[in-house]
Amino acid sequence: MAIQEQLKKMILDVLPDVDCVIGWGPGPDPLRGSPFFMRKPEDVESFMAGPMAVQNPALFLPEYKGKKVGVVVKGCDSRSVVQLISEDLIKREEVVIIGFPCDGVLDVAKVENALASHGEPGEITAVEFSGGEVKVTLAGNTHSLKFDDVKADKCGRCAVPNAVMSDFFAGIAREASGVKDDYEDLAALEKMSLEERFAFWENEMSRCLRCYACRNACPMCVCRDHCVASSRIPHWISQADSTRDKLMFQVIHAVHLAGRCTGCGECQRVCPVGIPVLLLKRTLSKGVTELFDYAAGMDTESKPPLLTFQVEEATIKERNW
Amino acid sequence: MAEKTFAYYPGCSGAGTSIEYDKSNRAVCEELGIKLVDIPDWNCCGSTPAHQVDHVLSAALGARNFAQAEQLGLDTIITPCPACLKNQHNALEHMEEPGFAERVNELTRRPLTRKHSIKSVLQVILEDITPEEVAKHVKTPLSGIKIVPYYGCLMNRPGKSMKFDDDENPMALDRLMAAIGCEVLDFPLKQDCCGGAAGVADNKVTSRLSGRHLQVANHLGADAMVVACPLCQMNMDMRQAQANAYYGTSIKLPVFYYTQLMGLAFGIDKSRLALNKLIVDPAPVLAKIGKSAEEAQA
Amino acid sequence: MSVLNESNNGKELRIVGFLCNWCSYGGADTAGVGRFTQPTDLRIVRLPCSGRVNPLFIVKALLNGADGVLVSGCHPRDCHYAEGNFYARRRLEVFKRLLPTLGIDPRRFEYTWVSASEGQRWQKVVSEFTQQVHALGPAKFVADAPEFDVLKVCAE
Amino acid sequence: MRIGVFICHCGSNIAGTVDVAQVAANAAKMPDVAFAVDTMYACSEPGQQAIEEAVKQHKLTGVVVASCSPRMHEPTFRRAVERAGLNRYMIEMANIREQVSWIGKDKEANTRKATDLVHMAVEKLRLNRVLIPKQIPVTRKVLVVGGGVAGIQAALDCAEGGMEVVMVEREPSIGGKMSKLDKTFPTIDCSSCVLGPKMVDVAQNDHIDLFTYSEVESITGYVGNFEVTIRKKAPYVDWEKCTGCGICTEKCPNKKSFDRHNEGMGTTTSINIPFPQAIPKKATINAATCRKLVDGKCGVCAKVCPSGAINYEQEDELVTVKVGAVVAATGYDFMDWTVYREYGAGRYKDVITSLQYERLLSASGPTEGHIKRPSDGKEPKNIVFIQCVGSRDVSIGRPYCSGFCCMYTAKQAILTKDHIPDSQSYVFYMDIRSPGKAYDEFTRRAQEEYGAQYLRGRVSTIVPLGDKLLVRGADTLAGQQVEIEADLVVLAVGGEAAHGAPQLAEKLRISYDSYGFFMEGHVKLKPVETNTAGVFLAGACQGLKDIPASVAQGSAAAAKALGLLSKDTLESDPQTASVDLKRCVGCGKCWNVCPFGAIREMDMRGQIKAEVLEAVCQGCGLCNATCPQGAIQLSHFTDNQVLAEVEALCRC
Amino acid sequence: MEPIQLGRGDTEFIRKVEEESRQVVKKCYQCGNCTAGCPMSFSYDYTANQLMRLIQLGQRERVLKSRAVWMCVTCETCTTRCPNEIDVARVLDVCRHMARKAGYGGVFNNMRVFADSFLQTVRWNGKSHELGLMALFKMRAMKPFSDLSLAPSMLLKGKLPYLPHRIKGRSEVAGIFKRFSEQQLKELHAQTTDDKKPAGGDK
Repeated sequence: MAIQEQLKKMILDVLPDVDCVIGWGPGPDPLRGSPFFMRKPEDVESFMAGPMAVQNPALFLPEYKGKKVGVVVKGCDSRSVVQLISEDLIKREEVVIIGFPCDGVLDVAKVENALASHGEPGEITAVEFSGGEVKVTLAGNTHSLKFDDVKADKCGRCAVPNAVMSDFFAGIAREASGVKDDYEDLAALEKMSLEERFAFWENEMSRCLRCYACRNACPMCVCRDHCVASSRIPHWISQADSTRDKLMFQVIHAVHLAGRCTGCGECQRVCPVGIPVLLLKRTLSKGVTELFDYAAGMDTESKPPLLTFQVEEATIKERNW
Repeated sequence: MAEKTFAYYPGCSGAGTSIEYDKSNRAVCEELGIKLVDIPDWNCCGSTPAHQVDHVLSAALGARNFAQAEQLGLDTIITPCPACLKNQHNALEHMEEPGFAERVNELTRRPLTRKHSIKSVLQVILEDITPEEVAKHVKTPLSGIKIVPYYGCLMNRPGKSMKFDDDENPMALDRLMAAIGCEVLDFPLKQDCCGGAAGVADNKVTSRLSGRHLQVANHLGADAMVVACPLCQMNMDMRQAQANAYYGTSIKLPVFYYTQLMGLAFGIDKSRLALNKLIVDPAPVLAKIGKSAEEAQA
Repeated sequence: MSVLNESNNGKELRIVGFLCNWCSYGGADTAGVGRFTQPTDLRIVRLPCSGRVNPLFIVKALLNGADGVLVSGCHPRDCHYAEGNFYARRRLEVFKRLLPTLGIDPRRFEYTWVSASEGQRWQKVVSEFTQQVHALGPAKFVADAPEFDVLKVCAE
Repeated sequence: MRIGVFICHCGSNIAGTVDVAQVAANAAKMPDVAFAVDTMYACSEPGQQAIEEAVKQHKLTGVVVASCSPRMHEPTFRRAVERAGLNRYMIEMANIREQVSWIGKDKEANTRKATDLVHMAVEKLRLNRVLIPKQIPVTRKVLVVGGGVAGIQAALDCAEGGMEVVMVEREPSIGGKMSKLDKTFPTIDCSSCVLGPKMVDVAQNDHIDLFTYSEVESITGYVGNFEVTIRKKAPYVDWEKCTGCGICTEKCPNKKSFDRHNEGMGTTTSINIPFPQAIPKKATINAATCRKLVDGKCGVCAKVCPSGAINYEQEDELVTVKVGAVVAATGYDFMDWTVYREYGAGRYKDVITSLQYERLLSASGPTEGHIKRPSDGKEPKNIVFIQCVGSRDVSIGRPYCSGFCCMYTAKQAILTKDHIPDSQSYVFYMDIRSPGKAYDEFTRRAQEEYGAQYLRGRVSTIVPLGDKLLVRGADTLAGQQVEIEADLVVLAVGGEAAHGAPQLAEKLRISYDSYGFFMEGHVKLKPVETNTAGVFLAGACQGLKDIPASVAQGSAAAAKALGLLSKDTLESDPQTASVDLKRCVGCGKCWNVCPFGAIREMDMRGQIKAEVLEAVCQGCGLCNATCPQGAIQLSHFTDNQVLAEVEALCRC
Repeated sequence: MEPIQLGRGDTEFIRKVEEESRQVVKKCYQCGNCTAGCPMSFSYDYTANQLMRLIQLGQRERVLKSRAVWMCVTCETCTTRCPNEIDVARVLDVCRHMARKAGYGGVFNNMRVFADSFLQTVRWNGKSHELGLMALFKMRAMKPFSDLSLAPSMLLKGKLPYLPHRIKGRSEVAGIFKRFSEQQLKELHAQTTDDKKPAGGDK
C-alpha cells in the first residue's frame, strides 16, 4: 500500500521531534487493529492504516498536554483534534498531525454478525481487502464480504475523508462521497411515538453495565478521573444499578458534548452491550447545526456555540406567552 | 422590457363620468408595457354607499369580482379608481379577520380559492415601472406648465393598511409628473378631502371643500391640477362652477387625470386621451407646453 | 418526596420552576403582591441567574417524575449578570430538542423571560404552562430507581 | 444538623389561605427538623425574639422561615439568627405568601404547596455551609457619567463630602440641557445665572477631575473596585495650551457648521467654543466641516492661535481610572419629532421645537434674544404651541407623559408675551400637568396675566399657506374644530432616553426599560439605586423629570455613594463560586464564560487549574452550570443543593 | 340638555360597536385629533371625539340619532392620525350601520337616500348607473333641481350614458342583495323579540 508506506516515512521523519507518534498497529486478532504508540524507528514497521484503523487516536492527546506528540488521523479523527485545539485542551504547537485519505473503516460487529453462522470470531485467521471486497478466513474457510456492507455507519455519511487540518498529508486528498448527512440514524427513532421512545430507552438502558467504556473512548471527555458519574460533590447520580441513573448518565454525557461532539462514534462502537448511545449526541449535534450552523471540529477558530452567544439570536424564536 | 400582466378592474365611472380616465389609462399602460386583462363580467364594488350600509355586503360585492378574476388565473388586480381600490382592499383585509369570510360567503355563495391582492395602477407605475423608466418614454416633455398634484384621501390612508407611498405626504404624482417634465408645485392640501361622494347628496359640501383647494392652487400659480381619482376629478372639474359660485370666485383651473398628461408627454394620439371630455377647457394650458423653454432660448 | 404523592387527587401535577432571583422571581413576587391568581402546581427553585440552570437539572426533574419544568430569567440584555441569560437561551434551546429523542414531550419544558415588573405576564406564563402540562397529563418516569420501593413502603 | 422551622401567619395574609399549623406539623417530620412551630408575625420584634430563643433552647444549627419573599425579609432573618449565634447563612426561607397564599384560594392545595416549599428549604438548608464575608478594600472615588445639572449636583455633593470625583461628559462643555434654556419655571429666573456658578464650582473644585468631550469606553470590576476606561475624543486642540481666547473662532473661514448648542437655529464656525459660559472654556474642531481636516486646505486657526494649541494630528486617547462607585446622570434627549409628517416632518422652517425656541428667547442665542422666525427673520405675532408632540402617543411608541412640557410651554407663552407684547400665543394641550410647588399657579398666570389662549385638543395638521401656517386643531371643550393662521409653530417635543443610554446600561450592567430609561432598584424604596451594587442614578436617565427633581436626585445619589464609600473596606457577599482543585482539569470553560473575569488560570505544580477571585465573583453561577465535572460550585446554590430541592419535589 | 344618567349606559351597545368594528373604544382619551382633522366637522352635530365619548358612555340613542354618523365621508384622516391607533372611521361606519338598522336617518337624510339609490342601481344592473342614480336620488330626496345645471354639459360630453350597462351576472349580484336583506330582516326580528327588556338609559 503506497499510502501506508508514505505514512511510515512521514512518521519516521516526525519521530525525532516528538515524544511519540500515535497511530494504529496490529490488534488481538486479524480482524482488529489497535491504537499504537510509536517511540522508536523500529516501532514504525508495524504501523498500519486502512480499514482496520478504527480507533480514534485523538483520544490520547490530552494526556500528552505539555509534551509534543505526533498523531496519524483519519478525517473524522482530525475533527476531534481540531475540536481539542479549539477548546484549548491541547496546544496546536504540541501536536504534529499526519493525515491521509480514508476509504472508510470496518465495523467489526457487522463482520461478526455476517459470519456468525460460520464459526466463532476467535477462529478468524486472516483478513484481506481488495477492490471493495473483504475476504475473511474463518475456521479455514474464506468468505468474501462487500466492504460497503461491513463498513462503519459513520463512513456512509462521511463528509471529511481527509484530515481537516494536517501538517503532513500522505497521498492525494479523496473526494467526499457527496452524501449529505440527513440523520438517517435518527429516523427510526423518530418514527416511534414518544411513549415508544421512552420505552425504547428504558429497555436499552436496562442492559447498561455502567462500565463507562463509552466515556473512556470519547476524545472530548476531558473530565476523565473526575467524571460526575462517580463523584459525591456534586452527586448527580447514585452508584445503584438503576435504569434511571444509567439513562441520566447517558444524558449527562450527551449534554456535556452538545456543540462539541464531532460524531466519531467511538462511544457507541465500544459499548459491550450495543446500546445506541450515539443517538443522543447526534440529536444534539443536529440541533446545534440547525440553530447555529455549526459543526464541531471543522476549524480551530470558531468557539463551541454553547460557550458563547449572540445578543440577537437569529434562529431562536421567543415564545409568545 | 417584459410585459407585466394584471387583472384589471375599470370601475363603473370608467364608462361614464370618468371615461377620459379609463381611455387615457389604457393608452398609457399599453405604452408602458402593462397588460390589462379586464375581469370578465365584473360588477360594481359598491363604492362608498356599500360600506356605509354594511361591511359584509360591501365585501361580498368585491368578493364576486375576485371570484370572477379567479377565472383569469391572475391574483393581483389593479384599478385606476381609489374608491374601488379602497373598498375592495378593505374587503380583502376584513376577510382575514376571524369569521368574516364565512359571512361574506353566505352572501356570495362563491368562496374564494386563491389569495388575492389589489393595488392601484398608480402604484404599479410608480413601483414596478418607476419614474426613471417613465421618463424614457417621454417624447414631448410638458415643460412650461405648473401643476399641483392632488391625491385625495383614499389612496394612501391609513398607511399601515394601504402600504403605498406616504400617508401624510404622498409623492407618487409629484414624482411622475416631474418625470414627464411638468413643474410640480408643493401642494399643501394634496390629501385634504374634497367631499367625495357627498356632492350628490349636498353639493354645498363639495363646493365648500374643493373650493378651498382650487383657491390655494390658484394662489400658488398653478396652471392645472392633476388627480388620480374620478371622484376628486368630478368635484374639482365638473363642480368647479359650483365652487366658484359658493365662494364668489372665478377660477378656471383645468383638472387632468395624471394619465392624460402622461399620454400627452408620450406623444399618444390626443383622441385616445379624451381631453375633450374635461369640463374646464384645457386648451389655454395645453398651449403653454414648451413655451417657457422657447422663451429661455430666445 | 413531594407531598403531591400523598394527596394529589390527580388535580395537581408536579411542575418545577427554576427562576432567576433578580427578574423572574421578582416577577412572581410582583404577581403575588398584585394577587394575580395562578394554578398551584408550580413550585419554584430560586437561583441567582438563568445562567445557573444546568439543563441537567431539568433532566433530573423529568426523569424523577416531574410533569413539567419551567425556566424563567431576565429578558435578554437585561441580565443582572450581563450575560447569563444569553448562555441559558442557547443551552435551553438546544436542550429542548433532546427531549423528543428521549421520549419526553418537549411541551413539558419551556423557558421564557419575565422581568420583575411583569406580574401579569408571570400570571399568564404560569397559567398557560400549567394548562399545557395538564393537557399532556401526568408524565411517565423511569420506574426502577431503587429508592422507589423504600419510599413507597415508608409512605404506607 | 438540628433545624428549626417557623411558619408565619403574617396575620391573615398567609393563615387565611394556608393551614399553617398543618404545615408546621408536616415540617416536624422532615429530616433533621428538631423544632417546628407556626408564628403570628415572624418578622416582628417578638417573632424574631422567638426565633432567637428557639435557636438557643433547641440547640438549633439552622433555621427555615416560611413567610414572605426572601427578596423582602431575608436580611432581617439573617440578622436574627446571627444574634442567636448562628452563621447568618444558616437560614433558608420558603416563600409561602407571594408565591402561595396570595395567588390561590384553595386552602388544601395551598397547604400542600407550602409544605413542599418548606421541604425544599429544609433539604437545601441541610447542605448549607457556614460562609464568612470577606472585607474588600475600596477605591474612595466616584465616577459621575454626565455633566448636566443632575451630574453636576452629584459631583459637587460627593466632593463636598470629601470624595474624589471623576466626571465624564460627552459634549465639549458641561451644563447639559439646562445650559440651553433661557429661563426656568416657575420662577422665570435665568437658567445660566442659576447653573453657571455650579459649573464654575465643578471646574474649580480640586476633588473633581473633569473629562469633557469624553465617553465611557468600558467598565470592569465590581462595587468598590470599578476600573473605567474613558475615551477622550480628539478636539484637535491641545486643551492644556488652549486659553479659550476665542481668536480662532473669529478667524475660522467656515461659518456654516451646525451649531449644536443653538439646536441648529444658527450656524457656527468649524472651530468653536460652544457658548460663552462653557466649562471648560476650550475650543473644539468639528472634524466633519473643518477644511483643514476635510481636504487639507486652510489651517488658519493654527496660524492665529497665540498659544499654539491647534493640533490637526491629535487622536482619541484612552484613560483608565479606578473608582468605587458610579453615578449615572446621562439625562435625556428629545425624540425625533419628524415622524409627525402631518406637521411637515421638518419641511416647514417656521415649525420649530421648544428647545430651538428656547435658543431664540435666549439673550446669548443666535438672535440675541429677539424672537425672529427662521424663514424670514420676521417677528411672529401669532404663535402656536403644540403640546404632547411625541408624548402620550401610542401610535409612535411613546405612550408616556414627558412630564415637563406643560410647564415649559407655559413658561414660553409667558416669555413670548414679555418679548412681543402685541403677540398672541395659542397653546394646544390635552391635559395640563402641573403638580409641583407653585406649578399650577404658574400655568394659570400664563393664561390669566399673559393672555395665552389655551385650547384643549390636539392639532391634526399644519398647512403652509403663503407666509402663514394654517394650524387645524380641535377645541374639545367648545366641541369645535378650530383653525389659526400662525406665524410660528413651536412643538413641545417629548423627551426620550439619552441616545446611547442602553449601550451605557449594558456597560454598567444595569437594567433599562423598553424606552431606554435606567431601572431603579425599587420604584418607591430605592429610587436612586440600581440592582447593581455601587451604581446609582441621578436625573432624567431614570425617567424624565424637571430641574428641581433632577437636582434632588443628584444629591440623593451622592449621599448613597458617600454612604457606600464611607469606610475603607466593604463586606463582600460570600455566596461566590469556589473550585475543588482536586476535580478541576483546567479545561478553561469557566473562565471563558465568566462575565466578570472573576476566574483565572493558575498553575498548580505544573497543572492548570481554575481560581476564583472571590472579590470579583458576583455569584451568578454560570461557571457552575458550565463546568462538566462540577468542580466549580457556587456556594449556597451548589449542584447538590439544587438537586436536593428537585428531589424534595419529585422522587417517585 | 338632559343629563346623561351614568350607570345606565347601554353596555351591550358598547360591546356591539367594539365587536363589529374590532376597535377598543376605551382606548380613546379624548385628545380631539379626529375632530381636528375632520373635513366634514362643519356639518356635524356632535364632533368625532364627542361621538367616541358618547360611545364610551353607552349613549346609543344619542350616537345613532346624530347627524354626524351620516355625514362622515370615510376619508380616514381621523384613523390615520389617531394617537391611540383607533380606526375611528370604522367605528363611525359601524354606528351608521346600526343607525340604519334601527331605522334612523329618515327619508330626508340625503346621505342615506344617496346610498340607497346608488345600491338600488347596482342591484338592478350589477353596476352603478350615474344618470339613473341621479334621477332616482333627486326623486327620492325631493331635490329635483339641485345639480340640474351640471347635466347638459355632462350629457353633451357623453359622460352620462342614458342607458345603464348591465352585466350578465346581475342576477348573482341581485342574489347577494337579496340574501343580505333577508339576513337583515331576520336579525331585526330577533332583536325586536328580545328587546322587551328596558332600553338603555339615555332619552
